[in-house]
Amino acid sequence: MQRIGVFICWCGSNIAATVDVEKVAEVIKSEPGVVYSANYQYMCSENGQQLIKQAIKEHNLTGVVVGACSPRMHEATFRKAAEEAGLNPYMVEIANIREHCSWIHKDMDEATEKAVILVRTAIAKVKLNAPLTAGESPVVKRALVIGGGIAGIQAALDIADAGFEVDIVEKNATIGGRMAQLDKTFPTLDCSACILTPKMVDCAQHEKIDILSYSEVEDVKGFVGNFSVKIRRKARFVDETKCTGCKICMEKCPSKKGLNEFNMNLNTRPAIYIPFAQAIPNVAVIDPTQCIKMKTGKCGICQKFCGVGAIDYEQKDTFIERQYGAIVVATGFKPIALDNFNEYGYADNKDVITSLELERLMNAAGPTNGVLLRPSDGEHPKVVTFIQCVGSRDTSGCGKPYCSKICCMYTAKHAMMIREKYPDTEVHVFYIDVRTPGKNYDEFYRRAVEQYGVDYIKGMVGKVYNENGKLMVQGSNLIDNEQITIESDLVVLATAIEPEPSVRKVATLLTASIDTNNFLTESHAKLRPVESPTAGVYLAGVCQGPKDIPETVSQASACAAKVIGLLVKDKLKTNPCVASPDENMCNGCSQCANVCAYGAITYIDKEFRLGGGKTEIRRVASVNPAVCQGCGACTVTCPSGAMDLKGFSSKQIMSEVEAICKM
Amino acid sequence: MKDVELKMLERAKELLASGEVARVVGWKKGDFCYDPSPAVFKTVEELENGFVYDYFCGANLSKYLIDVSKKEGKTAVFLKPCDTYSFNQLVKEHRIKRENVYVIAVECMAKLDIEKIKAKGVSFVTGVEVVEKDVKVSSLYGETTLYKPEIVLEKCAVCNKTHQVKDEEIILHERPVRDVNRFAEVEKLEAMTEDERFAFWKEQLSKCIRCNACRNVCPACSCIKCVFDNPNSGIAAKANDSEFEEKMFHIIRAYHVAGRCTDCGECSRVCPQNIPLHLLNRKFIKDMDGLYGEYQAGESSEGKTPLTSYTEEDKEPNDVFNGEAK
Amino acid sequence: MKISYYPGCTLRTKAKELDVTARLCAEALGVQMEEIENWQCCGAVYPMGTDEIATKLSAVRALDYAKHNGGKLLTLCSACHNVIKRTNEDMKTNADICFRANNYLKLDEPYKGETEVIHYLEMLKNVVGFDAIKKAVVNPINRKIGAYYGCLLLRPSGVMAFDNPENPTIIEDFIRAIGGTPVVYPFRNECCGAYVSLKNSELPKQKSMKVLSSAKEKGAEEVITACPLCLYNLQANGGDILPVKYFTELLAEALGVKA
Amino acid sequence: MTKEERIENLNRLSGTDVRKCMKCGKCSGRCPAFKDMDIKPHQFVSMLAKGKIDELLESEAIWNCLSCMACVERCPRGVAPAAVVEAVRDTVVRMQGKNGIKAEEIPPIVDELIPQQLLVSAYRKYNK
Amino acid sequence: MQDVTTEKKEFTPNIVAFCCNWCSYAGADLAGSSRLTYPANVKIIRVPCSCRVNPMFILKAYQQGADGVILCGCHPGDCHYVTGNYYTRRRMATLFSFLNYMGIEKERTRVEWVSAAEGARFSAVMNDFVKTITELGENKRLSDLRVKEGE
Repeated sequence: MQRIGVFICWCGSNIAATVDVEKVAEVIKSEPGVVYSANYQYMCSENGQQLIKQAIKEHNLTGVVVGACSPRMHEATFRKAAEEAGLNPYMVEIANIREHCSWIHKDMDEATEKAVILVRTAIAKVKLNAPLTAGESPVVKRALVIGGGIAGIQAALDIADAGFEVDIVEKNATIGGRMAQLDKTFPTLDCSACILTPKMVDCAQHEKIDILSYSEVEDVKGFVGNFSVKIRRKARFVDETKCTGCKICMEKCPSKKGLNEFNMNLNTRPAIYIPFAQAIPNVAVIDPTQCIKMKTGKCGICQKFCGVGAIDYEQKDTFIERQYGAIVVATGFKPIALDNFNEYGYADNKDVITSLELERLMNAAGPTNGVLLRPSDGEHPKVVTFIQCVGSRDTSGCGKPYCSKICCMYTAKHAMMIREKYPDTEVHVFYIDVRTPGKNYDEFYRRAVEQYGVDYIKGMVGKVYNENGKLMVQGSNLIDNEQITIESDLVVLATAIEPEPSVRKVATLLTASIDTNNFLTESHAKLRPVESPTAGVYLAGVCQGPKDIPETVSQASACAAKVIGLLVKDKLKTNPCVASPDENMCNGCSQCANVCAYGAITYIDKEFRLGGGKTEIRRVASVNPAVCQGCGACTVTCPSGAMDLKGFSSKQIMSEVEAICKM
Repeated sequence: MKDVELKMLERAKELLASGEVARVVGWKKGDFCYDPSPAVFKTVEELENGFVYDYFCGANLSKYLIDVSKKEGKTAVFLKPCDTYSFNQLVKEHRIKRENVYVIAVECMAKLDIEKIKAKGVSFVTGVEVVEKDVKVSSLYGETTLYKPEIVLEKCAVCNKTHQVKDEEIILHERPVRDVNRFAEVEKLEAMTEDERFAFWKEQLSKCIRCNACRNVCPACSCIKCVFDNPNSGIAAKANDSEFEEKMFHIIRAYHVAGRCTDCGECSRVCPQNIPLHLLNRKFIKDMDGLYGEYQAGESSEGKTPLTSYTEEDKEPNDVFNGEAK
Repeated sequence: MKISYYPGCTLRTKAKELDVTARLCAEALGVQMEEIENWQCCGAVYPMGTDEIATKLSAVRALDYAKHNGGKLLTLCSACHNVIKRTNEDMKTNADICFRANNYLKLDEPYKGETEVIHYLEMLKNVVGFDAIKKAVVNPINRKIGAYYGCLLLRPSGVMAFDNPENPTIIEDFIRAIGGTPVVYPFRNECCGAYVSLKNSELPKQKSMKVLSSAKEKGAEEVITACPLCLYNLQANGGDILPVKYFTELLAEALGVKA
Repeated sequence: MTKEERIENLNRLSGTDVRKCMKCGKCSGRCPAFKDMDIKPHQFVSMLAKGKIDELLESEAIWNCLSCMACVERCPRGVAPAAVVEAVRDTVVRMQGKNGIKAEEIPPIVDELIPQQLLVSAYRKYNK
Repeated sequence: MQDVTTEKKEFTPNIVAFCCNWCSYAGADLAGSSRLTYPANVKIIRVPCSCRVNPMFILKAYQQGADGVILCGCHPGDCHYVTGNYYTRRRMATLFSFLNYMGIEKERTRVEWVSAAEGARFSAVMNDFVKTITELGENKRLSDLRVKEGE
C-alpha cells in the first residue's frame, strides 16, 4: 500500500499570497494513498527539509510530493533530503505551484484550485514511481580547452597545475587570442603583452599542457567524463617539430602582400609568417592563398633557406582523436562587421577606425611601432573623436541588442593614453551612457575627464563625412541641446563585440545551448554561471557573454575549479532516468536505434524460455545506461511499447494526464 | 491461372522432395472455392492433397514467415508482388531471417473479392473462370458473368506493385500496367468538410467489433505483444466500450504502422464489417509522400522510415494538413 | 517586355523631360512602359499618421490596377516611388490599414499588397541589366558625375529596400554603365530640404548648396537625380554651383536617343 | 477630449513606441533641419513620453521637419521621431483654422518652374 | 459588446500542455518568474523532451476531458537531445493531419517551439491557444462519454 506524504510550500508569500496553501494541504489529505499532508513557509530551508525527513521516518512514507517552486530549482534539494531520510530519491515528485501557478494567476480561488490539480497530478505520478539507482561511469582524467585566448590559457594553467592533463585547441597559428592584440589594459594600464606572454610561455612549458595550435574540433562524441573528440590539425606546411622560429623564411619570402590579420589588416605580412614576435608556438605557417610556390609551383625560396628543412608544401590536414573527461569552451569574440553603420563612414574613410585597430596603431609592436599616425597619410592626428555604442544596444536590427560592456572602459583608456602621449591632441568622446561598474573603474573614467581633459559629449553621432580632407563628425550634444560638428583627424568607433562565429559549430557538436545572440547559455544565470546545461561542458570568457579581462580570468579559474572537481572523481553517477526495454515484448525491429541520437541502443540475441522446456533465441534491444541521455525518442517509435523511460514511463505520464484533466 | 498453379505445385514438390527446403508456405483449399487459406506444407502428400493457387488466393503469406523462418531448415514461400513488400519490411525489422527463406515470385493477375461478388447478388459460388475481363461465376443457382474490375479486391484495383524479392519466379503471363491513383478515395475524403469526415468515420468505425482480424492479418502489426494487450501501456483494452475507444484503437494502429505499412490492403480484405481500413493507412502514406518525399515501405530491406528520419527544413505541424503545408 | 507604369503629376507637366527620356530609353532597351489607366496623383508625400486612409487610396488604386496588369508597377519620380512603395507595405503588413482601405475601394477582390513596386533605376539594374546598358551605349558620357539620391528613394530603408541607405551604389553603377565616372560625395543621401520651401525658403537654400558644394569638392562636374522636386530645388536654390540633370537625360544622351 | 486621451491619440497616430527611446540623441545628431527645429527631434519623443504635448502642439518645428526620415533610419531602438512630428502636425492641422498654409499665400511664392508635387505635398502636409 | 465576452467566458476549456524540460518548461518557469499571466486552465506536464510525447498521451488527454492539447519543445536545431524535436515535428505533422482527416478540428492540437529564454512567448502562446480553443468550443469528437458521466 502506498503511503504518500505531501508538503506544500508557501515560499514566503510567493506562493501563499495567491494560493491558499492550507486549503491545498487540507484537500489533499483525503486523496487516496496520502497519509500525511503539511504546509510550511519555506520547504527548501533547513527546517522545511527537516519536516520532510521527519515525516518520511514517522509515517513510513513510500513517496513524497512537494508542492513548491519549479523542479528545475529544488528537485535536487528535496531528493537529497528524502535520501537522507532513507527514501529512494526518485520517489520524490514536485508539483510546480509557484512558476506555473501562484506567479501567473491572480485570482486566489482559481490558483488554489489549480494548485490542487497540480499536486494531485504529482501524486498520480509518484504512485507509479519506482526506486531508481544511479549507475556509474568512469572519468577520463584529461580536459580539453577550446580556444587559446586568455580565458583558455588561464583555465588550462589552473587545471594543469592541479595535476591533470589539458589540451588547448586553438584555431589560429598561435595562442594569445584578442588579448595579445591589445596595447594596454584597464584600469591599471599594464602592457597587455607584459602580463599575457609569460602565461603563454607557461602553457608551452607546462608538462601537463599540450597546445594544439592551428587546429579545430571536428567531432565530439560521448558524455560527461567520457568525451571522445576528433581534432583537425590544419596543414600549416611547416613541420612543427623542426621549425625553430628563426624567421629567415619571413625575410626571404618574396610574397609580402598578405594582409596582417594580427594587425587588423593595417599592414601586410609575408606568405610564410609567424603572427607576432612572442607567438606560441613560435612556428611559422604558410598562407596558401599568398604563397607563390603553392599558387604557381615556382618559387620554393623559403624551403631553400630553411636550415632545418621544416618546409613541407605537400602537408595535409591530419586528424587526431582523444578522450576527455571535461571540456572548457573559451572561443572568444570578434568585433562586428560595420556594413550596417555606413553613417560613420568606416567603409569610405581610412581614418575612421575601430577601437581594436587603434590598439594596434598604439602598440609598440604594431604597424606604426606605437606612434599614433593616421592610416590615410601617416600624419599625427590633432583631433581624435571617439564614438561609443557603435552597434551595441541596437534593437533596430542593424546591430546587437546587448551592451558590449568593455567599450566604455577601453575608450576612456584610449582617450587617456592619447592625451598622455600627445598632449596637444584634442580628444572628444560621444557617449550615450558611461558604464563603469567595477573596482577602480569609475575612478579611471573620471581621471580621463578630470586629469586628462578628455571632452565627453552626451549624445550620439548622426553622420561622419569627409569635407576638404577633414572628418566632420556631426552629432548631438544633448546637455546643451545643440547639434555640433567636430572637425576631426581620426575617428574611432567603439564597435560592438559578438561571439566568434565558430562557436556555433562548437555548440552544435557539444549540444550546448546557445542564445539568439550566439552566446552560449549557462546552466543558471546566477548560481551556475560557468556551467553549460550539457554536463561536463564549461564556459569561460566572452563566448558566454561580453566581459573584460579580469572577469574573463575569474570565470576561467572558476571553470578550472569545476573541471578539477569533476576530474578528481574516479566515477560519475549517471542519470538513472534512462530508456529500458521490456525484453519480453521487444520485437528487435531496430526502429528505436534509428532515432537514438547517442547510439545508446544495440541489439543482442537472447534466449527466452517458452515453457515446456523449450527455448527461443530472439533479437532484443539493449540500452547502455551510461550513454542514454533519457530523451525518450525511442519510446514513441516503439510500436509494441516495449521501450519505456524510467522516471517518465508511459504509465506515469498517462496517469498524470488522467489526473491533470480532472477539473 | 491453372497453368501457373500446376507449375507451382510441381516446383514445390520438387523442392520438398529434394530436401532443398524443409517446408513450403502456400495456400490450401478451403471448404468453399472462395476461401483458400495460408498453409505450411511439409510433405509432397500434403501438397497433392491441398495445394491451391487461384483467383481467391489474396492472402499475404509474408507474415507467416516470422515464425517459420526461425525453424530448422529452409522454407520456400510463394509471394505475389504485393506480398514481397511486406516480406522486405519484415526483413528490415529483423523479423524474418532472410537466409532461411527461399522466395518464389508468382504472378498475381488481381484477386477476386467474394464480398463484391455477393454484393452483385451472386451467392453460393461454386467456381469462377476468368477470361480477360469477364468472370464467369458459377453458383448453385447457375452461371453469371461479371465484369472483373468491379469484383477484384480493393488492393488489387489500385495495384501497380512489382516483385521486390525473388530467388526464382513462376510468371507465365504478362500483367497489364494500370493507370490508377490509389489516393483517389483519400482525396475524396480530404475534400469533404471536417464535419462530413467526422460523420463518415463515426459511421464506419462504429461498426468495429474489435475482432482484431485486421491486427492479426497485418504484416506490420506483428508485435510479440500488442500495446492494446499490455496493461502497462495505459491503453490496454479488449473491447470497444465507447466511441472514443473505437477511434483510439484505429488511430493508434494506423500510427504504429505509419512508415511501415506497405499498403497490402489485407486489413480491409479481412474486416468482417467491411470497414475501409486501408483508407486510414493510405492517409499516412499520402501525407508522408507529400511532406517528406515519395516513400514505399518494403521497397528495400534497409534504411529508415519517414518517421524515423528528418530534415532541418521539415514543415511545421501546425501548418500541415492534407499532406501539404499551408 | 511590358510593364505597368505610374508617371505621377509632375512628370506630366514640369518634369516632362524626365518622363519622355525615360520612355524612349526604356523602349531602346526593350521595355515597354504602359501607362496605367485613370491614375490619380499619389499625393507626393507619404502620410505617416496611422489613421490616414483616404490619402493612400490613389496609390492603392494604381497598385491594384498593376496587380491585374503584369503584377509590377514601375515608378520614376522619387516621391511617387516613396509614397506608393510605403503604401504597398502598409497593405501587405498592416491589417488595419489594409482592411479599411479595401472597405473604401470595394474592389472585386481585396488588394493585399501583391504588386511589386519597382523604380526605373531598379528596372535598369535588375530587368535590363547594367551590362546590357553598357553594350547599348553609343556616346559614352566621359564626365565626372555626382549621383544625388536624396531621401525619398532610400528611406526608410526597411520598407524601401532600395539600396544601402548610408552607402548606396546603384546610381554610381548606372553612371559607370553609361561611360561616366561616378563621384562619391558624403551628401548624396542628405535631404535637399525642398519639402518645406513654401514655408521656409532659407532651409532649402542651405541644404541644396551644401549638397552641391560637397559634390563639387569631391570633383563632380554635374549632378544627376531622379526627383523633380530635388531637381527644382537644387537648380533654384543651389546657387548654380553645379548643373543638375535627370539621370534619364544622361541615359538618353549615352544611348543616342533623341526626343 | 481629456489630456490623457489627447496623449493617447498622439501615440496612436504616430504608430511608434516612445518608451523604446534610450535617449541617445542620434536622431537630433543627424537631423538636417536641426537649427530650424525649436523643439528638437529627440525632444518630440521624450516630451510625448512625458505627456508635455501642449508645447509640442505650439511648436514651429512641425512646419520645418523635412520628413526626410534620417532620424527614423538612424534610430538604434526602432523609434520613429519623424512619425511623432507628423502626428503632432496632423493633430494641429486637423484643428479648425490651424492650416499651416493658406491658399492665398501661395501665388506670390510660386514661380513658373515649381513642380506640382511641391504644391500637392505642401497641401497634404500642412492642410486638412 | 460586453455581453458577447461574458457569454463566451462561460466555456472554460481544459488545456494540457506537454513541455520539454530543457526549453519550454524552463520558458514556462520564466513566464512565471516574469509574472506573465495566462489562464489557469492551462496545465503543464513535464517531459524530458517533446519527442517523449506519444500520440497515445494526446488521445488520452482528450479522452479524459481535455479540450486542447499543446506540445512545446525547444526550437528545431536547439534540442537539448540534439534531434528529438525533429522527430516530434514529423510525428506531430502526420498525426495532426491524420486527426483532421478523421474529422477532428485541426486547431485543437498544436505544436509550438518555445525556448528557455522565451517566457513572454510562452505566455503569449498559451493565451493565444486558450483563445483559439475557447472559440472552437468543447472537445466532443474525441471525448469519452464515460469519463464525462463519471464526473
